[in-house]
Amino acid sequence: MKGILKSMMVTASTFARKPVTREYPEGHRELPERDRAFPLLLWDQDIDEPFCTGCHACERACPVECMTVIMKDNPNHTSNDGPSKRRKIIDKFYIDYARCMRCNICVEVCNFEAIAMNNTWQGHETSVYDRSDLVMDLPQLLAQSKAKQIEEWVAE
Amino acid sequence: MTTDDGGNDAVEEAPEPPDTFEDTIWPDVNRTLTAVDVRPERSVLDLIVHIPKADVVRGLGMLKNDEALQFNYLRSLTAVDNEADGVDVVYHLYSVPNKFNLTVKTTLPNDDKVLDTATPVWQAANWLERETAEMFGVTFTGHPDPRPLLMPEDVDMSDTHPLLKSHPYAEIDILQGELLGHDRDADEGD
Amino acid sequence: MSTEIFGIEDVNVWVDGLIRVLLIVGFMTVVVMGLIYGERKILARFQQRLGPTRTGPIGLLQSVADALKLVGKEDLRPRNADPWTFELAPYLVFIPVFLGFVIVPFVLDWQIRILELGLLYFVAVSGVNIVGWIMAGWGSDNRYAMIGGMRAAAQGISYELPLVLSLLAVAMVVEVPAPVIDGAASVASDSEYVRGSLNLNEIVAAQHEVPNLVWQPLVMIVFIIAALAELNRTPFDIPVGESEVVGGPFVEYSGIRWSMFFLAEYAALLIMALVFAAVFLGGWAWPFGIWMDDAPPRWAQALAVAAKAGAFIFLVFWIRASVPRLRIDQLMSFSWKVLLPLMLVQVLVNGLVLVYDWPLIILTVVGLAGVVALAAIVDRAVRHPRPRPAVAAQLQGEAAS
Amino acid sequence: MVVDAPTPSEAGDFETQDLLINVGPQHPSTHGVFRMVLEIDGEVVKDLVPYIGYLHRGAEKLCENFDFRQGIGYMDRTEYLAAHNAELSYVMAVEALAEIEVPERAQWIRMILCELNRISSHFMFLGAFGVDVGVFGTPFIYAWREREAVIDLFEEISGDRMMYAYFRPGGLAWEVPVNFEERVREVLASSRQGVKDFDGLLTENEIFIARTKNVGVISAEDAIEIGMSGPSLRASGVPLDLRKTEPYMYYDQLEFEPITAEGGDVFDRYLVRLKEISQSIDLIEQCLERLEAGPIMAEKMPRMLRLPEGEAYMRTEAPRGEYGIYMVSKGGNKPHRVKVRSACLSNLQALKQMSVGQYVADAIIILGSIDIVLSEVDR
Repeated sequence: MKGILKSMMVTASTFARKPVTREYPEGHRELPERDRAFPLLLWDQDIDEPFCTGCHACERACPVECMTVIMKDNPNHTSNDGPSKRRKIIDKFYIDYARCMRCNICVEVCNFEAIAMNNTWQGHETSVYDRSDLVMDLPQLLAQSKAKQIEEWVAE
Repeated sequence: MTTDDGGNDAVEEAPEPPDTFEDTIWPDVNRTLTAVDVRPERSVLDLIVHIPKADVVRGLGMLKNDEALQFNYLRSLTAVDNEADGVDVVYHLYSVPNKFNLTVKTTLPNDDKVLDTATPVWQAANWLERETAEMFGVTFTGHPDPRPLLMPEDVDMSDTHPLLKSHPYAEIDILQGELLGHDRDADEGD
Repeated sequence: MSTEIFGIEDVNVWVDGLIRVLLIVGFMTVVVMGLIYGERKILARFQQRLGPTRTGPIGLLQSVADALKLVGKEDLRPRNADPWTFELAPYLVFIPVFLGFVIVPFVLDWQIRILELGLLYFVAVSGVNIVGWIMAGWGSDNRYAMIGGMRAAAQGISYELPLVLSLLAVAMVVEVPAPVIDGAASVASDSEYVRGSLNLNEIVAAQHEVPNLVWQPLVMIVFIIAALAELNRTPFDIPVGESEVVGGPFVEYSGIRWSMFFLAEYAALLIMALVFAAVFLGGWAWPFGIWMDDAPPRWAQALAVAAKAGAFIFLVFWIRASVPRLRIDQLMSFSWKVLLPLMLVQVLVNGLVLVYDWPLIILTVVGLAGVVALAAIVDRAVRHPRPRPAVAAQLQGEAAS
Repeated sequence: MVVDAPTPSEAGDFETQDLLINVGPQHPSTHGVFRMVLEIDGEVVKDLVPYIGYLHRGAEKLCENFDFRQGIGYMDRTEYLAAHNAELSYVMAVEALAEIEVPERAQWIRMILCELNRISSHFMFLGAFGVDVGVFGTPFIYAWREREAVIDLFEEISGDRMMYAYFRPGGLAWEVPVNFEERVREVLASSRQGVKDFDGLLTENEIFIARTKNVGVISAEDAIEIGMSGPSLRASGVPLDLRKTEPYMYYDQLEFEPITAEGGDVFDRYLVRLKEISQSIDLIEQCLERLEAGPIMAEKMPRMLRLPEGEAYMRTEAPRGEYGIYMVSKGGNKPHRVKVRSACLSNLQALKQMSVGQYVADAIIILGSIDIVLSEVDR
């Protein structure tokens, strides 16, 4: 009987404590800067074009083959009287978020710091009704960075 | 290398021409496996002993019951597909009282992947052998419960041995975007 | 024929009956919904959670939402289920619980019917729902359900005995005025007393000064234990044990039928709490000498009953949050080998008190000794666990070889 | 009550038959997609046939196609409740084969993270086990509370809550945050409170003791024979803790003794795990004292790691027992074969022996007491 009473005292003590519930949809916990949701592409605000040159490094390193990259000649390149030093630039970029396993390898292999893991809640809340809607195309991948909604964290 | 095996196991050192394995437990193992044709080999962590397939279970029993060794714990049992060189069945043994480690290997030719079961020696071999059998197509004769372990029960997959090198990876279609396909093989080995 | 309700004379008996039944059904449904909400909130706090917060302010409408969802669900019946047993079972669980409300004294002079044999009636009808449990378990054609139903039957029958004996122990020594007036018992103190009554109202009235829990501590504890078992509440939720038989007899039920089981479960909890308040805590009487000289006003009576029943219900929730589930063999042996002998001794002592007219303080002493004995027995059983049955050892030997 | 079933001749025309019940793969207490078929006589289990493989994803085959960095992410998924420990075996196998010297700071941080992961995993066990025994939700929420604190810390360090992918051959992926030590100490303080709560809630509870003592007993000899490891083995009295018997990283510099119990029953398995949480808290504090600034990655790591030919069976003490990686390399940037030695698979083999002859309710808590993670069993 003593042990049962002791158990009941423990539950009584938690009764008096503050609940630990986080009321999720209303209150978002502040995410740490290193938080990894899904990868997205970064926008070079100085030149107004993506950082990504479509070099396929991330595509090759991806363990689950969730990326598709196609490059093109950069119309903004200095040879075309543009401001950019990038000879090639990304044309099409698809990431299948449904297949991505968020391993961060694409970020690590990127030579141009053009890809980063989304560390905002927007990156986590990606529910859709159709699985194919999770295949993100280039504008979608760039949107957050273009709108300066993200402060990316990339390990040095 | 950060592991220290109490000085009992193989330690890396410069190979001297006739390796006597004096610093390992090989002398004890060799003494125990008197009537068995064995060959030692060093690996990074543990001593490897190669035993021919006909003697392997007998040898394992000797290793377990020997007073000085007492390999009473079967850590792991698996196989390695060496393609043309057949399939290696690998036993990782451990001696709880003596803290010895030993790897026992036996090679099965590709056309005769049959081996005696080690379940009489250690019960632990039961499920591990079932897994090895279905994954590599090795038949363990005398196994008390030769059903598949991880493979589906409702489909006959007795000819499918996924961990053999001849078994293909699942082909994943590159579905992203507008069903774009392109040559990835060129990227291999970068 | 005519009768009187709420001071209105000459009401047709049928109208009167209808009013009372509707009142009780309405009251019960509302209270049960509140109970479900309360349980979720209270359990949540015991577990440092918030509980329901989404529907309505602080989740107050959660039970309403649940009820609407359950009513709207499809009423499924497994193809192999026995149609009659399967579909009748909820009623057999549901109706006896409602019948129990007939005798509950909510306030001094109002209840559905004052029965001279109220307690007997209560234990009689509350035993019927075991049939419903077995029917649900058998009719579902599900093995979990069947195991659950069997467990429920075994448990219900075993714990009926301690429950009945505990109520009997109280009823046999309770002091009631000798001339029993029809209706509410008089609170007058100058009439002669006799001992023994099954009339709940008289039992409550007899506790005007000292509640029975003072005289009968062991009986009260045994009643709580047996009530938990009868209600299938932790630690005796073996028939419905989520982690073992995934809901027991209810596993195949859905929608409205399932909600009937649910409703019955909470209604049973409510009625058990009201009976507990009436039998052990003095019902509508106020403690510590408040309103000692005359009966408290009606609102105060209702408040007292609600508080006392609420305390019991809170205790049940608290226990649910704190203790694990017993095993079926431990449950059975606890009832038959511990509770039943203890209660028989208690009834014997009560009988002696009754026959020789000893002072009631003897009961308190014996009861406290019984509580100590109960704790000691439990402690000893824990320190010296029973060896496993021979059959089990043999089976294990076979498995090992 | 165990009553011998009447034989057909005694019972007239009736025959008795044992009841088969199918527990799982969808059952609240099978901790994932595990299935067992119980043959019961009344409430007594007469036979038990386990079925696994519902979560088999071919991790070993996939690893043969991954380079050594890609494989790490997959190791997380074989053991999702203690992913740091799973990664550890993998990267240590690679390091052993490639003969990479890992910097000191990286080792200490690895040890801290692995012990923290042990804490979170054991809390998870306590919660799930408490629910199996029948406390309605309370232990689960307590466990979740403490695990959440640990996981939040992991998220601050590695960026992910479960699939960390933080260890790399040669060290760590990146440096820990600046307030690392302070945060670890905060988490430890909270875990201490959690241990206290569990201790009060369950350890002395008479019903809990009645349910778990002398249930699912396995002797030390049988446990070794079956190949059990980890807390389940130590509960039978075998002090086999790889951190002590074959110290890896810097465990030989720490002061601790493997926690064992004598009975080998469900209660002991619970108690060993509860004590191991306290032990891990103590170990982490020792690690924090020895943690110094320094590099976190081995020098001269190539961009694409290639291993020489060879093989290594690297084993570490994960929360559930010995998590081993047997890696065979034939040169090149991909392993020839990766075998995951799962502690849960070996421990689960003992389930039948422990459960037969017990009651149905006992079989459930015995399964809970082994603390299986089905993703590790099936891989």
